[in-house]
Amino acid sequence: MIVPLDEAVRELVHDGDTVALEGFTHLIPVAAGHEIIRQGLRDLTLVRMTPDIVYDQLIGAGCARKLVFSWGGNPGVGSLHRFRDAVTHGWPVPLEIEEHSHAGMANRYVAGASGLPFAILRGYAGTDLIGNNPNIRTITCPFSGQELAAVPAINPDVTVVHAQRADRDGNVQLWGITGVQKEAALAAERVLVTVEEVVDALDPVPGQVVLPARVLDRVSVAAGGAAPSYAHGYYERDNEAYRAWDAIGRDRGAFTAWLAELTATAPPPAGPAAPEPAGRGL
Amino acid sequence: MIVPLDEAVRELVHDGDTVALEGFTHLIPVAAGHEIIRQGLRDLTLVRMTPDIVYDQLIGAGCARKLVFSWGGNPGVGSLHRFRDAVTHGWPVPLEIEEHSHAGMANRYVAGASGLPFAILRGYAGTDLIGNNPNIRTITCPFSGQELAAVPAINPDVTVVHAQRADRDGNVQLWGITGVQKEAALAAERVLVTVEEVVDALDPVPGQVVLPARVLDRVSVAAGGAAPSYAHGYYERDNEAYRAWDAIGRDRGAFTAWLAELTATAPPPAGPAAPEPAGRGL
Amino acid sequence: MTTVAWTSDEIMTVTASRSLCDGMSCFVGIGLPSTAANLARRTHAPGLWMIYESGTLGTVPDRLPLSIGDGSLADAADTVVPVPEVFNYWLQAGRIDVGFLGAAQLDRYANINTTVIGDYADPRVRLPGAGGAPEIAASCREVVVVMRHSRRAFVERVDFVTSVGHGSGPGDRERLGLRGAGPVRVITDLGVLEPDPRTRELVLTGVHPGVAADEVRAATGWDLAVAEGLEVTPEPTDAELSVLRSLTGAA
Amino acid sequence: MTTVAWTSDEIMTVTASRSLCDGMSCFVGIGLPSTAANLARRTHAPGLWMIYESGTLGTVPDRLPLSIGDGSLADAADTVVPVPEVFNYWLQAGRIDVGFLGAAQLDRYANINTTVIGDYADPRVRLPGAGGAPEIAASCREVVVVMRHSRRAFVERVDFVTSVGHGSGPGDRERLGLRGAGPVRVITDLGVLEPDPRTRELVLTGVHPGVAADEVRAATGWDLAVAEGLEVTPEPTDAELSVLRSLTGAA
Repeated sequence: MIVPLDEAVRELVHDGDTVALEGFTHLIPVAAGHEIIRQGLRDLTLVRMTPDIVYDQLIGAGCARKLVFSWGGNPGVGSLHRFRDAVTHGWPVPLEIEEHSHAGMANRYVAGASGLPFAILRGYAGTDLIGNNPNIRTITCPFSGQELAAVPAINPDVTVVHAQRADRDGNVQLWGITGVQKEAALAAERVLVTVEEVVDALDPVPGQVVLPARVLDRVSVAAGGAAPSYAHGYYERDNEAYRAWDAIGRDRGAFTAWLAELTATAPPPAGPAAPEPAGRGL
Repeated sequence: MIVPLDEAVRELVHDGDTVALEGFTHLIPVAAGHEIIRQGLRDLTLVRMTPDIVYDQLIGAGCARKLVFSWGGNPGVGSLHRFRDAVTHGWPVPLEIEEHSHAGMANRYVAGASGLPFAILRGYAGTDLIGNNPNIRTITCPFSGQELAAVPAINPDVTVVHAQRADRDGNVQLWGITGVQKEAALAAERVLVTVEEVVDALDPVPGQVVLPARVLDRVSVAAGGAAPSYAHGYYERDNEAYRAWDAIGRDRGAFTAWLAELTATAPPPAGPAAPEPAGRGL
Repeated sequence: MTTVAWTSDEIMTVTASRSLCDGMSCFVGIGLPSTAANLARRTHAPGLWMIYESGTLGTVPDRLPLSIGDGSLADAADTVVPVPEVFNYWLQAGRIDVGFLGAAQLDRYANINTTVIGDYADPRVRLPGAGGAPEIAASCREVVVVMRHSRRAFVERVDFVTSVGHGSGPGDRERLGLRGAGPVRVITDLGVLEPDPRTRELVLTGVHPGVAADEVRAATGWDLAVAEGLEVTPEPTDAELSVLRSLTGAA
Repeated sequence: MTTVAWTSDEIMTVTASRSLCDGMSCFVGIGLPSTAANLARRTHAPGLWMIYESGTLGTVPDRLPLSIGDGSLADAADTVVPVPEVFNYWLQAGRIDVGFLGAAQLDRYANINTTVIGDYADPRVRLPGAGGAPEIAASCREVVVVMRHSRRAFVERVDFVTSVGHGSGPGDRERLGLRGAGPVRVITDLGVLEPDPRTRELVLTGVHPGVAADEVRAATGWDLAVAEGLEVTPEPTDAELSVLRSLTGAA
């Protein structure tokens, strides 16, 4: 159950898979994303509500053939240049996109977690998203006659999330902004969770989400594995790294150098965190 | 915002209203139910997943013309005799019923809380519930062609729930088994919450649900107001009282005497609890 | 009937508990099913993962709960989730291995009635209703029913189908889109019934020690078939009985 | 233009903040809207109830968040809910008074584009996409748009309708089943535009001090109508400016 990250990625993620690395600004599974790049996976359909720089990196590294998303940007900074380059110039490989709103994506995960084939919402009406996405349809309420939007469930082959901690049985606990991680994990065929640390017991924490071990496949320790995003109670968001990514992502050469450096290095050890813990106050 | 219970019921609940007093074994708003009986409200449509003895009392007192529910019983003891008597003999007044499964009711509240006219689920297929309830229909998934059940949203005129505590602004906090109370409150036109106590600040508690004051209409202090059910961290379930209700509810005379006693007494003061607090360990 | 050191209710509960394997996830109804599940967890299935419909996942209660929402269930759970989640994210999503149900009436195709005896519009007896059972019966990988045997309870055709067992025979569950296997075993105070793999009709496959097949047939409201090679339930062990009695307080 | 003690961005943000009343619930986008909302809360609207789409309800951040999911938002919130709840239970349910949005392109009917400049299949510029905006624009009681004025941004017709403003005129929102009133005000670095109550077309109703109506018309990609009785925005007060600068770190 608890294995090194490179082993977990090798076991769970395969070329051609639909993979969701979820995280809503907080707890983004960056270390796992980097390991996917290192292992040279290809033809992935990447899913995420808010693809940010780790998705920019995966796309720039040529891992993805399709992106399913609702907002793709460098939060608080600007655009994702590797994403733009792939969409507008097909570099390094063409990137197909399927585009939703946040409400649509969130409900697609909810349907996936619920074993339903689709979800309904009040959404999309009048927008050009509809005409450009066959996965947005309308459905009529059998009671009131109202028209609503319908979107199909998302059931990724693999969902990857990052959490604060796991116990030795592989039960996982996360807290703070928990986004759509519970639904993304429950919707998936296989689930990999990276954690800051493994502890003897998961003392309850306000606002926690607990993912029981029985719905997870592998847990890997990746201390600092959400950086440059943050892990509530462990370390803070490295806003400077987000800003710094803009210059790297903007330039194919700079990106290629960044990529060469990433793939030349071994994955970080599972031991003590790379970034300094910034206080553990719950 | 924070007013005595009799005043809150007078302001929010009217004859003919659809009223949900929710609580899943835990935190049942018994004091509020008794106040509804005392005020002699009539023709209510009562909604609840698990109507238990306080609904038996409301039905026996003649407050209800209809019950919408999924499981009506005295948990761990047996049947609700006032409910049975109303359904089979129309005593004291006939009781119309609309009957669902738990999954159906839970999703009806979710739809109501979500501003959707209906909910979809895998449920009811092949059961006789369908033929006896026009509020269960089928709908076809526009993507997969699968047939699913559809049920209309529940949007009560008034939802009443009991919670552990509120702050002075009327923000409410409950924890332990939280059932479907959040959804029932968010689905309602008007919301009344009874609480064990009002505190200066709602210190976060693991597993809490917070209902912000802005979605509530009135908060009333009713210490011990969930007894004979329990309030996690305040007092335990009075299993003996559930067993004792069986004899009272079984007999019209015994029930009528119980009712006379209830309506002769003023509502309990908002001060210290009637039942002994059984430890506050969170 | 031979004199035994255990009651018919006890062997029913012990037999039911043996249906549960270590590590299974089990959606537990209150009453007999809850007693059997808690017994299993304290004997041969310490890793049994119990879910009660109040939202307590992976609970390990220190005593038998009187209701599905007792505080002891919440305190001892891996996590407590809201009721919509337990039905949508856990049950409907197909994550539960076995659903453990009771019934007021059960018919030859293991369809379950917990709604009314008699006519729905003018019932002779009004029962509590569906609760979580219709979707438990639909979505768990398999269902085990625990109930006492009588002609009133075991009927040719239930007065009301609250929860679908095998419908009216082969192919019905598939036609209805029910994804679990449905009732695989009915355990009573007399013996064990299982659906014939071909006809889906319940057949007597086991009797408890000291019970004759004819006794069971006499207590059944349809012409109950008896399996070749009828098994006799192994007696409850001392360990099973002592744990069971400590749970029920009948030591 | 006269020399002023504030920048055009500052008067835009101050004017936007004045759109928010004390006690309102506000769904806040990151960037200019977030700055304006936090300014309002620290000046005339201390009871402003801010929701960010990351699930932080009623948050009172001690500094401007860089993203919608900063830890400071969670720490300071009345409660944090999962993302599906913020969209379903709060936004879709119609509980939000005002949605505060930015835009890359906006047209004469206040339709919003944050998806692509150029053709969708072969875009000139790929933008971040929809995020929460389509449903914010649909479901909030009203919408306020904050964006800088330019002919590139204020166009006759948006290249892509990411979020519906007033569609193609009167009755469109109702036909589409959109329940909020839609954009009631567009606040720029030059002035304020509001939909004509009859035609739903955006009209210039206010200019910031020192800005002429013709300047605004020149920066607008359609033949912008000017309201009779054009207002001039009251200058930012010292208090507003000092709070704004303490927020943005430009003191």
